Amino acid sequence: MSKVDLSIKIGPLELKNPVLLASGTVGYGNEIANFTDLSKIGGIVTKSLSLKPRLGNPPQRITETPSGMLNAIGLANVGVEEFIKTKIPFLKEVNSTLICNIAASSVEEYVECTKILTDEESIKAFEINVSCPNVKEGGLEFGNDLKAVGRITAETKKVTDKPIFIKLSPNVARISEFAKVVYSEGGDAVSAINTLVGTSFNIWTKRPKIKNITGGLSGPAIRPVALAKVLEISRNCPIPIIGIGGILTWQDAIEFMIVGATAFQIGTANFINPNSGLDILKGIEEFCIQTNITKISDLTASYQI
Amino acid sequence: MSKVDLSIKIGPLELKNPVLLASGTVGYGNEIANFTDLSKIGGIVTKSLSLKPRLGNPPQRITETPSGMLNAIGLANVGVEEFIKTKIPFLKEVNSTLICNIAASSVEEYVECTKILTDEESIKAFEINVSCPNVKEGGLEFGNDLKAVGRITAETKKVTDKPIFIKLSPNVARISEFAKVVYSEGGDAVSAINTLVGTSFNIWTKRPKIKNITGGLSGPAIRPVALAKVLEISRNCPIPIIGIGGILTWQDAIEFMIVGATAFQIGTANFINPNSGLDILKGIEEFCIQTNITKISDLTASYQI
Amino acid sequence: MLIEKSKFISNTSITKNTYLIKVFSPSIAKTAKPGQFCNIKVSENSFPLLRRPFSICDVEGDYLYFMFDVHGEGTRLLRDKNEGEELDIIGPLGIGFDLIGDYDTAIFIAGGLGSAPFPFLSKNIPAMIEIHSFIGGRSKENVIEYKMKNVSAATDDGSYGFQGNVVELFINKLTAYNTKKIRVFACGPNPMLKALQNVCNEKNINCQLSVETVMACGFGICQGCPIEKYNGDGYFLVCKDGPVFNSLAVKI
Amino acid sequence: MLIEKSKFISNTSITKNTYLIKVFSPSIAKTAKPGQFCNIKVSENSFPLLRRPFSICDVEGDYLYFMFDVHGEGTRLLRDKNEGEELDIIGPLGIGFDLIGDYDTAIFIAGGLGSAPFPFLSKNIPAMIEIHSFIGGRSKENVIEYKMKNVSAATDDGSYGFQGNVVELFINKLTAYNTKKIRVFACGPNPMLKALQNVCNEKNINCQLSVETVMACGFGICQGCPIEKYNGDGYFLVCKDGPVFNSLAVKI
Ligand SMILES: Cc1cc2nc3c(=O)[nH]c(=O)nc-3n(C[C@H](O)[C@H](O)[C@H](O)COP(=O)(O)OP(=O)(O)OC[C@H]3O[C@@H](n4cnc5c(N)ncnc54)[C@H](O)[C@@H]3O)c2cc1C
Ligand SMILES: Cc1cc2nc3c(=O)[nH]c(=O)nc-3n(C[C@H](O)[C@H](O)[C@H](O)COP(=O)(O)OP(=O)(O)OC[C@H]3O[C@@H](n4cnc5c(N)ncnc54)[C@H](O)[C@@H]3O)c2cc1C
Ligand SMILES: Cc1cc2nc3c(=O)[nH]c(=O)nc-3n(C[C@H](O)[C@H](O)[C@H](O)COP(=O)(O)O)c2cc1C
Ligand SMILES: Cc1cc2nc3c(=O)[nH]c(=O)nc-3n(C[C@H](O)[C@H](O)[C@H](O)COP(=O)(O)O)c2cc1C
Ligand code: FES
Ligand code: FES
Repeated sequence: MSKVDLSIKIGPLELKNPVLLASGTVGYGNEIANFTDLSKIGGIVTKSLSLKPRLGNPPQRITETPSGMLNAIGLANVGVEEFIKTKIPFLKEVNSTLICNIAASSVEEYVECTKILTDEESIKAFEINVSCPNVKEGGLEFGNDLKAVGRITAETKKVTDKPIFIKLSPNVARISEFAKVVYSEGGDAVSAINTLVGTSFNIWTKRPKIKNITGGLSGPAIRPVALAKVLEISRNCPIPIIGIGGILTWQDAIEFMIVGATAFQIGTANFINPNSGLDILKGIEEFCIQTNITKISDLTASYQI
Repeated sequence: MSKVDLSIKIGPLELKNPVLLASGTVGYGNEIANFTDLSKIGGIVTKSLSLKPRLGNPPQRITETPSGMLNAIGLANVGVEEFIKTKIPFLKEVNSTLICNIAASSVEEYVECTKILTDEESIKAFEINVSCPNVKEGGLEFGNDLKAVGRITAETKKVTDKPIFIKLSPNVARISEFAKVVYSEGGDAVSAINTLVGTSFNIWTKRPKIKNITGGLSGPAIRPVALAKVLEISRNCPIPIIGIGGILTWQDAIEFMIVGATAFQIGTANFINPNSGLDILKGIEEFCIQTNITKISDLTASYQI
Repeated sequence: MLIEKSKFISNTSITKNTYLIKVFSPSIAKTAKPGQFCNIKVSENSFPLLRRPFSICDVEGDYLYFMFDVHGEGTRLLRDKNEGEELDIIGPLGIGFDLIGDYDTAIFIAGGLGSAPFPFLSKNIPAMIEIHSFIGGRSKENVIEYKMKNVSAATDDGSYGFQGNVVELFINKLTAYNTKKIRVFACGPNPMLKALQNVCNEKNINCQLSVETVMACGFGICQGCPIEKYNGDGYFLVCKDGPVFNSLAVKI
Repeated sequence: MLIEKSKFISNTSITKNTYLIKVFSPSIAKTAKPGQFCNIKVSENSFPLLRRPFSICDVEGDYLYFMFDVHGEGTRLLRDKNEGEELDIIGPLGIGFDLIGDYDTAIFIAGGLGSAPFPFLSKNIPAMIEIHSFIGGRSKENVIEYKMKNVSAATDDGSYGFQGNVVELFINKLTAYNTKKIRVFACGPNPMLKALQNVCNEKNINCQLSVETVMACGFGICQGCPIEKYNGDGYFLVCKDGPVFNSLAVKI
């Protein structure tokens, strides 16, 4: 056994370690299980699920940028029903801790998805992706609307006993205001951050490289921004934070914990090294031993400012 | 003479070409003049000037990040008086087109600086940096406050006949709202974008690498974000745009023009290649010849969406 | 499908800008099938960020071969590798060519770098089946004949072989195969594949197309590589469901 | 002060992790002065983004030498350069050591890689002036004596020379210089420079300190490299006003 206590608690949810694999970067676990032992990872967050299946955006969906990438997958997913039928059994089989990410186009759909999924025993928590267009209110993102984020938190909490994490959009002026709303409406944690809005054009055709025109920027390029957002939340709101954005190495992960994260998610890095979750875990453990940290949770918000 | 008409107009201001050197990345021209011919550059934007000199932040002020850098220089500058006395004469001598960037901690200070400087014949336009703490209103940034940006535009316009460009902060939910306010208050252009808020911590000391805790992220890492902001403005507001953010090569510069920029500024790239302005100009000219573009201004907002 | 730190053995240039690299990669070599590809980490640091996908060009015992031309920064870095360096490779990935079925003649159709998967494919085509190769390129130096059999060439500028594109050449020669049971295996730029798809679907020729898209992961977790299904009902993932598709399966 | 594309000539390792590289850089070599530095683009692409500053270690005709150890990605890339490659160098930058004045003995004090600027400085100290070198390092292998004269060494672990730090060693030997007019030239980690500054300022010894800070541009346009003035009244820029400062000028 490790000399370091790697377990952490996000609100009521206890995890064996703080390493989570981020939504949209591990599908439903099947493929990445070829490369990494999912039972050893703190948890896996599913690709955003919606009530009905979605085909996603037409190609081209991704493009590389300096130290990052843009994606506009378009929330392609199998839908709640198929997820329960075919995906959950596999995740159970590989003994993975499951956090279910939900995306929707109305508050009602968020609630409906949560209600259906909460009966699935193997789901340990929900992560609500609010970076989705609010179809009823003219297509503006829920994630930019304090009231909508508050309502989604409150309404989903009503239909489940499981922890609710709200995954915040970074494309706002003050992210801590959103964290405060989540906190006051009873949310158990915030995940920060989702991708930054970005674009890139082909100079010869003058067309966007991504069919959807804009995409979400992820990868190391956004890490300084993500760290600043996590720190801002940490200094302004007592809610637990799951840090996300550009983590490639264990050093990056520790940086997130120092600025306030209780746990962290690995996204784009999975594409480059599908075993990075466990590599990072190993690095963190060695760091703790080397610096005499016996409980990894002592790192959270250990910043010296 | 070139077969390509490289001249552009930003509102009433005519420039020989669209290449500007960004505020804070060329000082007042003295040092970079060792490496590049400032008379051939479209224009140079001075380090942000305030009414009184400012010493700037204590070190460490900068740190490198993936494809980017963070800075918190703290608006170190010589102040308006010294600028007029010692810096303008040099810029005149090297025949550089001068755009004066102003930073202030109250609307009154913006107005005062503009009023004093407008008499300087060699100043061709003002760029107003609104990413500054509003000291009177509790230190929140002007740049996040629609009303404040509107007032600054209107009030500075009153005291000068020269064009006023407002340099927008990207750390807002919808930058086009800010562009609209600038437009409706009579501003002549917007410069987009200033740096993104970011941070980085030393994992061994748990202290921020930058003394100021957070800094501004610049460089290629932010280019996709900057492009998306320029495109958003271009699609929502008829005001001329000066594109900024992560330009390293002529291809990058063209991308900015395609998504809506009339001119563009080169920032961080000056640190790596102090002649990049002219290198980029050459690249663009060749691109125009190759693709049969006779007027460079035809590139502006030429996106095919 | 595994990550293998592979030793870089050698790099030979086979045309002006085309390189053939050899790496020691026994585990991938063991299970690789023709038409599959690998996703290669081209740098030791995080620039460029993403891996680069390359067809498995050939397999010899414990060694893999890849063929590429220098296109951007990633392929430049690959070209500049030195003997003995370690290359981090994920593979074998995707679904390769379908070799099983009733045919007596295999027609290879390659455009430019599309020649890459054929050396390995050649080896795996049953001995009694005849192979005919149609290879196209802009100009003579773009026609890559490396380890290809019974070659007919086409060049856009007519500098070598037939003047025109390789699909036209194939169509011209089609009658010669009237008495044969042919199966077509193709790799090359999309417009070429599309033209070929039209012919083959019309004439009921079994046709295997190896397609390219941008990729991030290469094994099905990012959903970045969709290709539309022929019936318009959603997408396949090129990395997982392809890169080789039957010409009746996808819209190019 | 200019940008010179310089040919990489050779790389020799002088201790386990310390390298000496030679580049052909005639224009910079012509005007370089001891204590100045260059800002080197270590990669051909944009990673890492910023240049890396290095002291000019030595100048021989048209050639510059730099000494460094592998610290992070930038120095690793520099180590791995091959003969004949082109290195993009800006230099000479900053203000070097002040050699002019009334002294008969030059005391060099170096800690670790702080030995870098002294080979070039040695050459430029007038012939009639004696040079005494005090060199410190954690352990024997960190004491870099390359081209240093009259060396007294100090190691933290006592594995070589005096056990303790190099400033203590210098203080111990100070009385030996009672009859001399000395000037101190120092380069090394900040704590060492600070300790030395205290002694020299107290004893009125002219002391030239070469300091290090993070840098972006290296020539005065980014304002990223401030060092506090001794009187607390604002900042100098290390790249432009330094990197060498009189010990009475700055707060370390
Ligand atoms: C399944 C598959 C097999 C391939 N096999 C080969 C092969 O055997 N030989 C060969 O030379 N090339 C092959 N390619 C194309 C090869 O991946 C690209 O040439 C390479 O990625 C270019 O990288 P770069 O950094 O040099 O170019 P850049 O243009 O700088 O790359 C920028 C980005 O675009 C992507 N990209 C650029 N061109 C292509 C392309 N044609 N297809 C997919 N992504 C691209 C890169 O992966 C990268 O993410 C294959 C592609 C796929 C999908
Ligand atoms: C004027 C001056 C002269 C120098 N001369 C020498 C020399 O002769 N030999 C030598 O080995 N080193 C010298 N250094 C330090 C050298 O610049 C760093 O070792 C080098 O930048 C490390 O780069 P890296 O990518 O390997 O390390 P990383 O740690 O990966 O670099 C990350 C960032 O931190 C900066 N950085 C890291 N260490 C230092 C440092 N000690 N000083 C300043 N910036 C740093 C880098 O420039 C880069 O921006 C000098 C520094 C300065 C300012
Ligand atoms: C290809 C891709 C698809 C993604 N899909 C989703 C998604 O469906 N739901 C979601 O909440 N976040 C999604 N994300 C965002 C990631 O979960 C993560 O927040 C973001 O990528 C930043 O982390 P990173 O820099 O480590 O990738 C996606 C990211 C990528 C790169
Ligand atoms: C070191 C540094 C100092 C800067 N100082 C200023 C400033 O004083 N005023 C201002 O408006 N912008 C300032 N900027 C922002 C740049 O002008 C520019 O908007 C930003 O860096 C994005 O462009 P880039 O990615 O090309 O650097 C500064 C940027 C850097 C890197
Ligand atoms: S490349 Fe990631 S799913 Fe195909
Ligand atoms: S490093 Fe840029 S001013 Fe000194």
